[in-house]
Amino acid sequence: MSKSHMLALFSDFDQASEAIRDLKSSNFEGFKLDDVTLKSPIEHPEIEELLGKRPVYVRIFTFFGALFVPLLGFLFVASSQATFLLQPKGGKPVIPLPPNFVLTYEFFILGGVYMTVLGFFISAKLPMKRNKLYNARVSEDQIGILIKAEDAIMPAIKDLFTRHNPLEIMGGDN
Amino acid sequence: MIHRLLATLCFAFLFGTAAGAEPFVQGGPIGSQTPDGYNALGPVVKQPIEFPHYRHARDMGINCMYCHTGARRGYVSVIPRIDKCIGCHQNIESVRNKPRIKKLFEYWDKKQPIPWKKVNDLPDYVRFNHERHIQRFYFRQNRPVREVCGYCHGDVANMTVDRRVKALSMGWCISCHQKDHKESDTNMKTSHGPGECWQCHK
Amino acid sequence: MSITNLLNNWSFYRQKRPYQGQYDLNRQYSEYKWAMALDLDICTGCNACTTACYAENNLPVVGKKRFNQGHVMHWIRIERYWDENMGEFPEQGASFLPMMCQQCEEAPCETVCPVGATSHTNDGLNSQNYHRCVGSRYCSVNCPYKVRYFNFWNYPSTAWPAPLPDQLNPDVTVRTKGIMEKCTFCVQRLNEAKSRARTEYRLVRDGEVVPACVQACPTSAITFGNIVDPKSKVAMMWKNQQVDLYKDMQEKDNSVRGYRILEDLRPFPSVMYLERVRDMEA
Amino acid sequence: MVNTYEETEVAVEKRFVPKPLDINADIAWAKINKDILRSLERPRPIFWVIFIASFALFLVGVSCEVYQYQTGLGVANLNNPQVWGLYIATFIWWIGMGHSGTLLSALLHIMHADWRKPIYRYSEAMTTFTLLTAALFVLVHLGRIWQFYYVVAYPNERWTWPNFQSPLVWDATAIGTYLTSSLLFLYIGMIPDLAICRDNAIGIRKKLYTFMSLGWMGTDRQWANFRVTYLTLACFLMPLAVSVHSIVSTDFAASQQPGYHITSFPPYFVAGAIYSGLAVIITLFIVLRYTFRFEEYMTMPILEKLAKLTFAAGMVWTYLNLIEYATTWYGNDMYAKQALIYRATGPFAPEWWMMNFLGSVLPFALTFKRVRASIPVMLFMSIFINFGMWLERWMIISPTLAHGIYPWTWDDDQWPSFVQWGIVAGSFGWFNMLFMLYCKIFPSVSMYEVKEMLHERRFFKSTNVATARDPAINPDLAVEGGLAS
Repeated sequence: MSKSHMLALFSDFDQASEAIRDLKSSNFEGFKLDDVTLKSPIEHPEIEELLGKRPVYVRIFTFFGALFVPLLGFLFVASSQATFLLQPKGGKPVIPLPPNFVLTYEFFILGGVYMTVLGFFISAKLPMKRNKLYNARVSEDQIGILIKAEDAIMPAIKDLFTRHNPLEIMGGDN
Repeated sequence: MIHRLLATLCFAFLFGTAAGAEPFVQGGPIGSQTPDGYNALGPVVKQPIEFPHYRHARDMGINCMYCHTGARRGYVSVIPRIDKCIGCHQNIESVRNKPRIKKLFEYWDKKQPIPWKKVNDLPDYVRFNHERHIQRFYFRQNRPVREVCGYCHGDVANMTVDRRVKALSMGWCISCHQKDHKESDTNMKTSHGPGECWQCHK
Repeated sequence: MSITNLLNNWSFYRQKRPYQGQYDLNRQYSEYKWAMALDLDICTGCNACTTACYAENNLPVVGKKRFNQGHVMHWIRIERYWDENMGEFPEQGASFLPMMCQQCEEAPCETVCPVGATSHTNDGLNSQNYHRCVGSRYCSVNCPYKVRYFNFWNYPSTAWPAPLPDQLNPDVTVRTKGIMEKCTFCVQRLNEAKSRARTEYRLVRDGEVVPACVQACPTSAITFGNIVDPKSKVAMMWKNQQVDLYKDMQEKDNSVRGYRILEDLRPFPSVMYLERVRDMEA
Repeated sequence: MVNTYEETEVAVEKRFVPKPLDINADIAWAKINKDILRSLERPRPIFWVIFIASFALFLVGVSCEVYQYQTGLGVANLNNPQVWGLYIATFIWWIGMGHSGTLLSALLHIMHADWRKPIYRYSEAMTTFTLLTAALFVLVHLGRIWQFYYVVAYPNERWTWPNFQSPLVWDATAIGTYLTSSLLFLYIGMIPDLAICRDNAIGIRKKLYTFMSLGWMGTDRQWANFRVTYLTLACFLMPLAVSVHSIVSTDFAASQQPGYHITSFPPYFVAGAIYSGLAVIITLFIVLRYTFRFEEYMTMPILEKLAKLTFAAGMVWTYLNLIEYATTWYGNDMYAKQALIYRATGPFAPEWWMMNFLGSVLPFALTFKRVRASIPVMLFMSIFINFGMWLERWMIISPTLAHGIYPWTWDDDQWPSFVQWGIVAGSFGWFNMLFMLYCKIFPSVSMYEVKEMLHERRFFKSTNVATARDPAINPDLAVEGGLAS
């Protein structure tokens, strides 16, 4: 049983969400809701009601970045102060806490930001190769629904999409 | 996969920097040399006379400070004057006809100093105090002279023309200054070298 | 490993220095604390100290134009003040104040240097490391005495024409453009004396070593020495004048003349000045 | 009764000043793409005028810097008490300007203020480039620029580290953090737009955008991650921006110099930063609006909101300024009081009073709607305010250094030489050049967010507009409606 992809383009979000709702209620065999991807020019958080919540792991990275990087940063600053020979400065101890806390704070932001971005790339799987079923209109004003399903049910899905007046249907022929 | 690797690398870098905040120290085995004359040990210096250190220090067992007299009493260890060489060599007839000795006597006859070149040359803003090191490690701790001098100058007793063998970089100096050394062979008290800028930098 | 080093010696690294009585022979922390006492009553403002400093420390002579621009490099300068309401010129009442780096114990310049070019030595000197300096000039901003001098020009190329480089002191670096410099209490002399004394298993004797300005002063207005040694001349002067290294705004008898400049900012300078005595009724 | 959108518009237009049109809700999304992508291709000719003028200025700055590098800092006519001069003053000015980009972008994003959407992109770019410019000044003012890496903390063979106690090192850390973070913030927010550019570009630009958009396809998973990331970054950048300028202010507040050693400096600097930054956002708003034909996106209501925000920031700054004077005046610090009197009455008095006028009095003009509605007036206002804020930084640096604690070192007659002025001018060239290049290469108006804004407004209109526009609920409308009928 081989699987293939199909992309249907709709002129607006309401049409697309109707199509997805239809798809959801028609219970095809060998087809999971996870295989439906919405491609849109802007963000549509309301799609989560239909497709279910998709896991976002970015915050975990942020948490660990914001927790451990400042700790390591403090250790880094303090240990390098301790190795920089014995350099007493104008009435301050070799490891003074207020400046180190200032630097720790900067490390906190640094860790938070960097790990968030790293988490974003990992979690959103960027950079990725665009698959062939991508239409530039998706970045303009149209909504695409990309589904992955078994070849056997592909015509039925195509019929379903056709009922919702798509602008174009790509793929799903083989 | 590549993402996971990236994340690991980031953590490893941060932790590595924090944990091992100790810089690297240059230096390597004695005698290795690259074709261009440079390697980790410093350049090969072409001297007017290829002075055979091995003959004097190893074969004859002459103390370094017999010629480098400044080492125990001042900042500079001193390269000996030509009369020091002649003082011995005019009485050693057996090597009188060797080419290097002939060269030496040519300088002597012309009344010219030998234009030795500096091998262990520090930047102008650094002053290495030979006296303190010799006094402490040679006179107080009674270590063998080849060990004391050789710590920085390498195994000169096995060289012909001297070559720089240690990095002589600031980090290399400090790596030793931060270790605890015994104050003398009888006293068990230890202390480490000074860490102030003005001890070496002028 | 630096982290083990950090954890093992944590309390040592957290120790604020200088602490009360750090320079005390019994505490065995440091054998030397160089200090000065400068009697303004003896000072005649003859500028010999400045000249000696120029010769000893390779200071460039900048010329009139650059002096007016404020680019002068005198490590020790003679400040001249006129008394108010003291009449016309000859009777105007000039007083002089030789000003050099005060080698503060809690030096404001040290904490702000981004690269750590200036820091404290165990002898209580405020060290300035020329080749570490990047020239941010923050130390000069933070110095209340403004005794740090910045090399605004590339003096080595102009200040010493052809035969003059031969008279430069080889023990002192010739500073290039873009770095900060200041009085060092002639540290090259101090280091040599200390090394010599150490070889002979003793401490530096009082008067054995003095900076160039002290040596050149024709009236002996400046006294220099090690105040860790209670018998040294300078320590006795500090004691007699009731000036304590670790105190600011100390209570004193009316008869003493000793004070330190800008003591209330709490930099704890190592130079004590003795007030000038004026016959006000005359 | 008035309860439709169009009729309200008519009613408002009859007022004293015509109500300017906001972004048209019916603008087609494809047109947004077209309009903004057009800005990457063929801006108005003035673009080239600005670009070439900036480049010329930049060359002036470079030649001054080369001269100074060769000769020493003496040519800048800095001297012993006057060690910092215009370099540090302009450094603070540039670095302060950056903060408003972050404020506008991050804070307003957190607070869901949708009017930020057409203008936040270029503000963020402004932040990035002002930080780059500011970082240049740090280097320029160093005596030994070629040794600047001594300030960087990295394991090296000298076994030396920077002095972490120094506020300058905190500066370096904070600016480094801010620069990289705001660059990432800018880039992450730009990815969907880069995908649009990729889909429409050809040639070498296509390669660039393809590389930079990282294969963005606008899938729901990507969008979900994107939303979380962008919000998280915004949350980190807000406190960062505040911390950066506070740390810059500790360069002064942590020193002993009277006139620098003031506890209220951190909030004062932050307020001044936001103030001057908003003014420069207005300037760039007007320039971009004309140069790249963004009239439909950078609309007058947005300018008006910016002007109001500027006024608010200006008042905060004025208050903190007055508080600084008051605490200095009533405090017992003799030196600081003397320094304040010197600033107000000494040789720097004209600049000082001009600074107070431009910074505190001039913004009151912004309370007039007629001022806010006029583009040329706003252009001049924003430039004058920024000039006032630049004077403020100079007045912090120079008079204070000229009048320290120790009277013997007082120095009144220091005036920056042409080298200093040339480098300051060069920094403008450098910034404008980079900024104009950015706007030519990358979309300076966020396409996807404008679409989002329209989407939300359309949604709002279809559901809530009836109640929002109901005169029974909104009394303002009732009055205007009465006028209309």
